[in-house]
Amino acid sequence: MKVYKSNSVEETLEILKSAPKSKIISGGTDLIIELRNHNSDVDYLVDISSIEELKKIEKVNDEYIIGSAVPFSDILNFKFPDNLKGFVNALNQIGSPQIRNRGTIGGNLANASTSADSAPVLLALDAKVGISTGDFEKEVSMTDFYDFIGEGLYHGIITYIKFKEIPLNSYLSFEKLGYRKSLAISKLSISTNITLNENFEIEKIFVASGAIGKYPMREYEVESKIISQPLNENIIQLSIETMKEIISERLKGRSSLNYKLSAIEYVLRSCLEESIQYFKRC
Amino acid sequence: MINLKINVNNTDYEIEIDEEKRLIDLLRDELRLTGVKEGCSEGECGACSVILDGKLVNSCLIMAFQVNDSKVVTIEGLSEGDNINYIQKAFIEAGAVQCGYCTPGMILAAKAILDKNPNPSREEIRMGISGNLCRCTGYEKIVEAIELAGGYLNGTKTYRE
Amino acid sequence: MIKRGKGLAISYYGTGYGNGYPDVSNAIVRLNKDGKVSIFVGGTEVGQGAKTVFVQIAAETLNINIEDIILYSEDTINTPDAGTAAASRQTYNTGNAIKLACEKFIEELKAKAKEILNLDSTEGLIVSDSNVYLNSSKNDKVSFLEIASNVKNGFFESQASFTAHTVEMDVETGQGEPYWPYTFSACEVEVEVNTLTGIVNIIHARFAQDVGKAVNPRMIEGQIDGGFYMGQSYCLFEDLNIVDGKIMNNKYSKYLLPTSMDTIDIDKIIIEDPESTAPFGAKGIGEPVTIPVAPAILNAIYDAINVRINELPATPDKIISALKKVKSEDQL
Amino acid sequence: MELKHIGNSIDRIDSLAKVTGKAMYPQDYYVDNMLYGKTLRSIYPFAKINIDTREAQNLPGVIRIFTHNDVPNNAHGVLHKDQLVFCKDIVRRIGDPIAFVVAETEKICEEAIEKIKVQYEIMKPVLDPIEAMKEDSIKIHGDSNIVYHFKLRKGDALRALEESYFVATNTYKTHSIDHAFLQPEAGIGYLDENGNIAVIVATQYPHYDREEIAYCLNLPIENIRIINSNVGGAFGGREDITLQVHLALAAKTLNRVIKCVYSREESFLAHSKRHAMIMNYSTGVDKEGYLTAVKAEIIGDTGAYASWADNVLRKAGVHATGPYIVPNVMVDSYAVYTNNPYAGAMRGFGATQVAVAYEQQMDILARELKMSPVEIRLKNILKVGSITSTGQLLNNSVPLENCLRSVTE
Repeated sequence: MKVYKSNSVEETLEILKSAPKSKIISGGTDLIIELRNHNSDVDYLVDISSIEELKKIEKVNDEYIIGSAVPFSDILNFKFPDNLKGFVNALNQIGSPQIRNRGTIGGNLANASTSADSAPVLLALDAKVGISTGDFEKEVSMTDFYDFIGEGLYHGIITYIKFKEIPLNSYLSFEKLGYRKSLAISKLSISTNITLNENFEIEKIFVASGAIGKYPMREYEVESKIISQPLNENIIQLSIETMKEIISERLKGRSSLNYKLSAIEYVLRSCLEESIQYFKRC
Repeated sequence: MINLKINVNNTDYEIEIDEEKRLIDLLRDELRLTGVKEGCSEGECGACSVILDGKLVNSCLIMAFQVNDSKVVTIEGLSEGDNINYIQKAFIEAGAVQCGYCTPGMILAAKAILDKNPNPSREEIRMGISGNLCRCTGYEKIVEAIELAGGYLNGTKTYRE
Repeated sequence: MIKRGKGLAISYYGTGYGNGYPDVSNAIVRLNKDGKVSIFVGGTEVGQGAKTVFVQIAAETLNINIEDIILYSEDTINTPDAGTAAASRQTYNTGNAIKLACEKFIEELKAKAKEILNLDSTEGLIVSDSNVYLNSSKNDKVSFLEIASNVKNGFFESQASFTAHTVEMDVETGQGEPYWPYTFSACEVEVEVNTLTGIVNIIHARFAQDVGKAVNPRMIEGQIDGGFYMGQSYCLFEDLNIVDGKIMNNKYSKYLLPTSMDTIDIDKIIIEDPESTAPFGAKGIGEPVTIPVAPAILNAIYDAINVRINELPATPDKIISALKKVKSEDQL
Repeated sequence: MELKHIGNSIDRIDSLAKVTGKAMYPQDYYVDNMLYGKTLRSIYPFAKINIDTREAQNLPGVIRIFTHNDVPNNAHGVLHKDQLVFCKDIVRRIGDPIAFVVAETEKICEEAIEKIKVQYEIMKPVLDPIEAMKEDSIKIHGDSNIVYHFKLRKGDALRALEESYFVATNTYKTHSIDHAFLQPEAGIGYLDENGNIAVIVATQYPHYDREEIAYCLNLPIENIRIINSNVGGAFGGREDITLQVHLALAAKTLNRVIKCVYSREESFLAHSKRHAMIMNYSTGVDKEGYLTAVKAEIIGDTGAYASWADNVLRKAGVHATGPYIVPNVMVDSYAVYTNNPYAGAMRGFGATQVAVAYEQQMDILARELKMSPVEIRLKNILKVGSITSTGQLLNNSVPLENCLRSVTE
């Protein structure tokens, strides 16, 4: 196996193109396990963890731009406003302190795991993912991201993730269910991003889920059912019923179905109630 | 084979190492710093924890070539001979050690907590060591030890004679 | 959604292999050239604190400082067989063997002191702080160091063996005296059960452990903490998931052990009631501290949600399906 | 008597070495030019095997591949010598050792293991202990799968149950778990300065390991030396032989230093487990809440090998009635072979499993009688002068009531 510590995106892309069995490594918290289990056929490892342009986190105007190689703990050191608490919560629940110190937001997305903790919040924030290959540079919406990369990201790298700040009448929440309070793989997660109008009706809504499908995804059906409605107990119930129907369909025949049908009620309710709490405070 | 430069416990090394080796292999097999323990090889148990450029990491989940030009602290770097540091002292005094296999990683996790905050709450301590598994102690005495070490650090506690 | 419940369990545990199986520990005590004392014993330190307990028992019996004892317990080349570090038997069995060896050693020291001090009897000699004194006159004394320098050939040492008293039970009725001593425990926990996610949080726990006599209270607390942890983990977390003879959860990422955020501080109560056959009354507690934890949690879960979990582990998904089952039975 | 050292929370005498990282566990020993060893294990729970090591043996860097042919007495086990150092023609569980490759590096060991050809003729495994107990079941060892049957009889339990005010009848099942000690098995084998075989290992019982090695290699025990390094947790999982004989055999044959370190996954395969148990309980009580009888049938799945099965199921049987005075008792406990991972000692040794049953039974009885859990226990607990279910008089330290009151008051 060859290894190389890359200094720039261009250099990285060149290697990826010339070495078909090459693979990107940054935090390594997933890849090294894969290598050890011989699940990955790799003959060239390219380390992007020292590429400066991928390690920046900044706010430009109303947009947060996070380099793909920024470890979670560095993102968590950045100050986010109160109404983005869901983003902070999601990142805080990834793996363990050690994993958060190494694992990167780009890596979390690139391996396309349905349990990736950062994905639901990024979906709910309608984030954009910057992707570079030798041939093109493209900004892909999170909602299209998984279709775009298919089974994996070949010959290209994620360079940044960006999302807009949300107005004060909006709130992002996140709830994850794991069997442990640390080192927990998500069994089920939900993120909601709700904007209320002055009549306390839902003006804008994003609902995203993790671990109830092949990839993390937007839950459009729930969104369409509750948009323009007042955020109250009835709507919480309606959301839960709708999510249950979705899960019944999506996980049909799976042994985990019954459990997730029950747990979704708690997870989704927690997100919505936390949002209500925020709006009450405002 | 590749060459890399690394500073471990304040000593500079230039090492030739196999591309496939991880940081833990470098520390144990090459430098014989066997206080770095391997328990699971997948970043779950934290026994291999070291401090890399100021951050607590699992040395089993980092490739050796990635740490070129880096600074690493292992458990061996905390004491000189029997002259142990305040965290190690607190671990002994609080009875936080049983089989001892998680201990080096735990002490480094404690250092990472206390380097940031000399006055952590028990919750913050539990959070800070939540990437380190211990099969013997149930963690309580470890939490107590780190609290005690915090006391030594911020001056609210003095060393036992 | 969140239901609270309390659960209690008590238990007992018979120490040792039992049933008349030879349960033997051996120990050797030797005087070193420098006046310090070496203990040779093949009992294993697995983390439970055996080495420290051995040294404390020896120091107490010999009435000398901890620092003046050197323990050898690692190499079969120089240690006598002290049985396995299991069945909670090291403190009791090996502790007794060390105590017996030390008592013999004291007699040997006195005999040697009598010789050196030209006394006509060992009566009135006491051993304290690495010296042998004549009780009536503190000037008539000889130090361990001096005794050591008087040893011409071979070692100045004593050896003892302890065999626990157990009797083979009747094959047809099981009547008999299979173990000795018995150790008692009690545990009460309070839990919160989330009826939607099935997650059980222990919010309060009290554990009382009979120890006979506490050799090292802080180490006993450590054992209680660890025993509780293992019981909690057995009950709520660990699952090998064996399918067709294959362990599916064969790594830490799948075989879940509780983290520091899944455990709580435990109220620990050490109950002393010295056992007369034990070294200074001390019983072994390594295993007893695990036993009542799982049933206490299960009883608390029932108290919270009125559902009996008859099959371990009580993982969240099991609790949810048990709740569902009860619900559908209620509707019938 | 005034005590000077007993009762003092002195610092552990091994803690200085442990907090500085100086405490050596077997994997921490490194010797120049040492060889590495790795075990080839069965991937099927029950199969006839045929093994061909020729191609692997020719791999550059492979020093020697050990199989059953190399072991003078190919049998070990703490109670029954039913385990093999290397399986010969049959494997009885996933993880059974088949060969031990010694090579210059760990990587070469792995490559060699890939190249050893094992032909498996797969047989239908016996996985359910209740099935295994049946007369017509396939037998895993000898002519019965029941390794051990313990009987406890006191009074007339059947009649007493019939006459009881209330009887709780329930089945409890506990699962098999792993000790999951943090330090995976590892060891070093070499010949010491006197030519004796030395094995550095983390074990619960060095003198037993010495005896087993001596027996398997047909050598006097004086020629075997076990150096018990620091032990990274055990909990019962280091009572059986794992790599000790492999290392001793390799050291003796090759006169080299051989190191072997198990991965976490191999550790799960290599050592014993806690016995899974099926416990059928009937517990009777009178109107006042005094226990009248306990009838229990306890089936322990010991997997492919017995290890401590007899003692575990005996301890389960003896403790089956809990710390209570029970006038009528009928307990049958069985240890049963299956093709599951083998079970042996684990913290509590059978007494842990039965508490799951008898203490839930007590709560069920209390609720039926509308008594508090404390009240029903206080009525029945063992005290000084009590007689246990095996007829043993408790005449010494029995502070159970004190324990119970301490946690509830």
